[in-house]
Amino acid sequence: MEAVHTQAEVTKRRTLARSTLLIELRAEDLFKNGQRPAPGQFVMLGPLKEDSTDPFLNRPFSIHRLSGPDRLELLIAVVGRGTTILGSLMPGDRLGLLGPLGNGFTFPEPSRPVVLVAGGLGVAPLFFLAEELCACGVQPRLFYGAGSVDLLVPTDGLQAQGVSVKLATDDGSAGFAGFVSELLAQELLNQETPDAYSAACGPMDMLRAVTDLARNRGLDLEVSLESRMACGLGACLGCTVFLSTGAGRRICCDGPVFRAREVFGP
Amino acid sequence: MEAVHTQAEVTKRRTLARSTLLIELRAEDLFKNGQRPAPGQFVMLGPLKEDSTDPFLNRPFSIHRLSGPDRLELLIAVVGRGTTILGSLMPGDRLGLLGPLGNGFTFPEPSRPVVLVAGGLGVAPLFFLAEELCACGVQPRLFYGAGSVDLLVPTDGLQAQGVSVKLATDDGSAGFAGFVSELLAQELLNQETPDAYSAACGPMDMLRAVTDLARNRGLDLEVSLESRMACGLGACLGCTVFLSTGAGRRICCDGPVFRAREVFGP
Amino acid sequence: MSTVDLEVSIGRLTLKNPVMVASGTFGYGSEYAGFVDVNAIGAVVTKGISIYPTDGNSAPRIVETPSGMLNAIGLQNPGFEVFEREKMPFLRKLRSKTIVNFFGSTVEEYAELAGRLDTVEGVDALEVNISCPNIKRGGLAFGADPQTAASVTRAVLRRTDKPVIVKLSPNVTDIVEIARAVADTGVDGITLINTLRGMAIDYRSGRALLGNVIGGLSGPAIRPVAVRAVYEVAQALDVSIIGCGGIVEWPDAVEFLRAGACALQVGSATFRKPSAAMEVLQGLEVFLKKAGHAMVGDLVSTVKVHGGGHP
Amino acid sequence: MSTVDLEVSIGRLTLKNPVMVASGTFGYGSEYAGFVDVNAIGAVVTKGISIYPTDGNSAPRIVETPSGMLNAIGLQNPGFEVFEREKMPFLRKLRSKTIVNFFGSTVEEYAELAGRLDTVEGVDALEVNISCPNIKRGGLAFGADPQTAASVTRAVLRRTDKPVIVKLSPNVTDIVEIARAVADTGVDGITLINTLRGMAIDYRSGRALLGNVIGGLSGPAIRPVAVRAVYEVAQALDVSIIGCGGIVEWPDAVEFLRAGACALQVGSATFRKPSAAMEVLQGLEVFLKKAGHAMVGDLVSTVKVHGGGHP
Ligand SMILES: Cc1cc2nc3c(=O)[nH]c(=O)nc-3n(C[C@H](O)[C@H](O)[C@H](O)COP(=O)(O)OP(=O)(O)OC[C@H]3O[C@@H](n4cnc5c(N)ncnc54)[C@H](O)[C@@H]3O)c2cc1C
Ligand SMILES: Cc1cc2nc3c(=O)[nH]c(=O)nc-3n(C[C@H](O)[C@H](O)[C@H](O)COP(=O)(O)OP(=O)(O)OC[C@H]3O[C@@H](n4cnc5c(N)ncnc54)[C@H](O)[C@@H]3O)c2cc1C
Ligand SMILES: Cc1cc2nc3c(=O)[nH]c(=O)nc-3n(C[C@H](O)[C@H](O)[C@H](O)COP(=O)(O)O)c2cc1C
Ligand SMILES: Cc1cc2nc3c(=O)[nH]c(=O)nc-3n(C[C@H](O)[C@H](O)[C@H](O)COP(=O)(O)O)c2cc1C
Ligand code: FES
Ligand code: FES
Repeated sequence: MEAVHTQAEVTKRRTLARSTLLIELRAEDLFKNGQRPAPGQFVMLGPLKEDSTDPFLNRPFSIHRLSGPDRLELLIAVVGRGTTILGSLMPGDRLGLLGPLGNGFTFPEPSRPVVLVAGGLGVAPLFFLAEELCACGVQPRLFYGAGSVDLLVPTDGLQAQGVSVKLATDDGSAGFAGFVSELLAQELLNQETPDAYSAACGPMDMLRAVTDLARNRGLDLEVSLESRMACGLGACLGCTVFLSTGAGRRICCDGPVFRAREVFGP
Repeated sequence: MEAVHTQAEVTKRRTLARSTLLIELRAEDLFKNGQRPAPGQFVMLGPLKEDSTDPFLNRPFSIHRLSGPDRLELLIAVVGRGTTILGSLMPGDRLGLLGPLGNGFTFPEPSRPVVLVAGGLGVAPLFFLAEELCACGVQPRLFYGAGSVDLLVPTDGLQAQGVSVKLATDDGSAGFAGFVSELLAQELLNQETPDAYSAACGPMDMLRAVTDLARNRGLDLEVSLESRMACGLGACLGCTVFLSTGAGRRICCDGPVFRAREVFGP
Repeated sequence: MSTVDLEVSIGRLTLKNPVMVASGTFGYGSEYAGFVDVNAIGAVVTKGISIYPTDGNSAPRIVETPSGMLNAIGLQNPGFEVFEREKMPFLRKLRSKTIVNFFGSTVEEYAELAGRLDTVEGVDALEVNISCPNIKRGGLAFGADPQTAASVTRAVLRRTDKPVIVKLSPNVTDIVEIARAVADTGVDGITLINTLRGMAIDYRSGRALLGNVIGGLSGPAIRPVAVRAVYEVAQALDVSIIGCGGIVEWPDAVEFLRAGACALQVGSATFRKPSAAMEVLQGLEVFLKKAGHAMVGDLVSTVKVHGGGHP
Repeated sequence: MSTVDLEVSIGRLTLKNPVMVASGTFGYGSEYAGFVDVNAIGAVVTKGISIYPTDGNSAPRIVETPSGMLNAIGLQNPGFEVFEREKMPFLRKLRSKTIVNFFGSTVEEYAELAGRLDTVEGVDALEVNISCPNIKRGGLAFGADPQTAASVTRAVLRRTDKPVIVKLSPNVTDIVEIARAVADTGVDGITLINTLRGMAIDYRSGRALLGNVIGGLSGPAIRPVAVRAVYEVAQALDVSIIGCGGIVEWPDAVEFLRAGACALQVGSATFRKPSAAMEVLQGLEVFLKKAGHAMVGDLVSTVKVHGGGHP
């Protein structure tokens, strides 16, 4: 859909995990003419303070869920100054929103098995993708890892819709003890899923590990990347990363979703 | 008294006139060891935003009243970015306070008649002076001018303590129609007050006009000056103004109160 | 309220109003077309182009700083041919003028590209970037020395009949000296300023926050430096100045006009608010009307300098 | 947590810790004595002094800018004699070292004042200001040219046995060139940076917001420029660098150390918070301890430069 620049209103705010907030925004303009954002797309929020130029830039966040005919939810980890300001927003507050931006995941045909792999806040866009898949009758499997149990966002809602969830924590405080890529390796050993579609989002090291796995198992993998952004829509060339081929790609509009092998090499 | 750098808590906030707020702060440290600020002294407030360097500098405000054993009141005109931020403070909010700063008015002997002249927000420190004088049995006369009636801060409290108040507005919407210096000229024509002490605070043009009057009528006049400040305590030399003699004076610590003739010439 | 004539002239170039978007902050125009009325502004200045495609610097390329940002894009661009084929069609359709920002790594490259741009229909003026701090060869080197700056400019002027604007760097000891050398070539205008050379480090990891280590500082943080540069050059020389650097809201635009600029570029502010330039224009128009000015020029170089300081 | 040795050396000058307050932002020390523990920091750098009293510029002298401020104090000071008589007694009693910042309007004046300061008990080092943008004669002119900068420095070194630090201006095309000329004289250290030349105008009235029209920009806005200057000089030369410009909190101090500074000056931040320098010191000490560093030097020049950018 065409992106818009609009004022959104905070309609809900809840802590879902340690330093991790769910923020619901009402932004009718994103849904006008029956359009709706696609899983994997993101929005830019800001200016963070209307009456101050510090912090200066807006901040990108994946669309976490659509929660109503005019509403979207974001999952925000409070990691720095910008997210601290966003974390202090209260219902009724308004802020600028630019979106939906980026390409989103290639929505797989309903017949294919789907494996989703999330590391930390990388789970944000995968909720949206999982819910859309469920709505089409696909029941994806989600492998979801985080540092420890208190950093995991609840997944019961997803499970109720038919998503099978396997958890991993670095410290073993919940689910598999270790990296989510290790959990995935273990699981894929036991099951052959040659024509599965897979989507991963999380830290670069995790994406690299998952890509290695996908390469060995013949998984069709897409990864969602992050980088610092200024404009969010292809104008500043600030978010460019170089693919394995040496070609430069703007994460904000050529991505954020890329074929894993394009990024990390065949 | 010795100045302190402390955290103050907003305990009250009320609109007193158009774009003019009364803010009460609890700041025990200003009153420790039985000390108390003197009329004419001021405080620096800030940082205005703890999590942002824009706006960068703190802002000076006269002490308007002492409203309790650990409290002071400020009268704040919302004129720009800093005062807009201060104007949005709510009871319970905390902010940095440096003070009391500056020299204050020369407190006149109780036997002398006292004439106070305020233009606009210049009334802020004169409330404090008037109340202290009343407490010593002196009943000062206050001449108080503003652009129009909706910019005048209520003076009934002062009148109840025995201050006689004469108002002036530029547009004639309350009291004398014209400048407060004109009102003063009219009043002083009819009354001889050769040994009166007088204190004035307001825009530079008003202070100049009042000084001219005082010169002609032999009034002993002190004026409180303003200038942009950074440190507020004599270190940066940013607030220096040059007196009629050519000598430079720091408003923050050599003032803000000066003998009128020093400033404007004998 | 009276009506205001917003038209301004920069040498031979006439714009319907003085507000442009700065090079590198608005892509090639089409990127922002969905969000804002690009046709409202006086001109779009394109991202800088070179003869051949340039990859630009490695990531990260941007980082936020207090009231500003650093960028080290490294002049990534698709090269002249792709630019002409893929970017010009959109720009030609605009009712705003198109100013093409460009650079080279030798005087001959500058001249060569100027010659090619001269023939491109729809290009209303050229902006010569001799001030980008993000590339090793060329770039800043050309803008740091008066003789070199003048010879690049002369080489460009010889190859094109289109109006030529030269964009200067603030990273010099004496900007008036450079501006004078450039103005003496008969150039149509001078854009002041490009970014300041800066750098940031992640205190925790020690990593330089830009792939290129050093980048260009932009945003409101640099506005005082930009206003000063405009003022100094306007006081010293008789040349049309385009003010640029930290304009976020319309009062900032008035500040630049009063300092001596006759037109303006809004840069990084667009990243905060896509409509920044359009809002600056609207605010400026209302201000001019309310103040009873008949034209933009009424504000240009109207800064008042204090006398004395005695009360 | 291990213990940390905070002591640092700048040539022949040894400080108990690397945090100082910058010249002009802390008066002569006594102004802030009531609010903060001045004895905690490594050194107080005084407001710049000259041989004879100087009135300074007309008002207004300061104005706020985005994440910073402009000042045009004009080096107001009571002159050497009053300084020695009235300001030194307080400074002598401090357990922090005293560095006297000074300037002249001719090379001979610099030398003369250095000679007088040489005999003053309690003055631990001299900081030569060849970089102030706010005075007409002298000041910046001396810091803008390598030869002049070197000759001022040599003249000062000849007249004093105390450690000498030279403070440089960022308003130059190539700061490494100036720093090299100064370092080659055998100076003890270099302070980077003084303020950037800037200006602001009240958009409504058109009045220049500084009596002197042009002033010096300081505060977090200029930090990226200061870090870059420190990095460039540290990469090129083997000289002790004191980092200064926009340090507000302790992570900023770590950034400067990693860029190549071995000591720090906190300037305008003190206006926001009188205890800024002391808090920077505390935060730095905790950071060093937590990171397991034994001494400040472990952080100096530890910036890591990216390779590639390919994932
Ligand atoms: C396409 C995209 C989608 C994203 N989706 C989400 C999401 O759904 N939920 C979420 O919590 N975060 C998401 N992020 C990351 C989020 O944008 C950053 O965490 C946020 O901008 C940090 O802002 P800050 O001011 O709090 O941090 P800062 O104080 O600026 O920095 C704190 C840390 O965050 C990192 N960071 C800063 N800016 C970015 C950025 N633009 N991209 C990545 N890392 C950054 C810094 O390197 C630093 O380590 C996404 C980023 C991108 C590019
Ligand atoms: C000793 C002293 C006592 C003061 N007492 C009071 C008081 O009791 N009540 C009150 O409302 N105001 C008082 N002021 C003025 C007050 O400090 C300014 O109005 C305030 O700092 C403006 O901040 P701002 O960010 O809202 O305005 P800005 O956006 O910074 O500027 C708005 C306007 O205020 C003026 N201004 C800005 N800073 C100052 C300053 N430091 N001094 C004077 N004018 C300034 C500007 O010139 C401009 O016209 C006092 C000033 C001084 C020096
Ligand atoms: C991301 C980015 C890219 C830029 N690219 C160019 C460029 O290609 N050519 C150029 O002359 N200036 C370029 N600039 C400089 C801007 O045009 C402008 O001079 C500078 O950012 C100062 O203005 P501002 O503070 O309003 O952003 C770029 C600036 C930014 C932030
Ligand atoms: C009000 C003020 C006065 C200053 N006076 C001097 C001075 O006398 N001598 C000098 O070398 N630097 C002077 N400076 C520059 C500071 O020492 C420092 O180099 C500059 O402000 C950058 O640091 P900051 O960003 O931390 O303030 C002054 C700065 C300010 C803000
Ligand atoms: S963020 Fe500007 S091009 Fe991607
Ligand atoms: S405000 Fe710093 S000396 Fe007065």
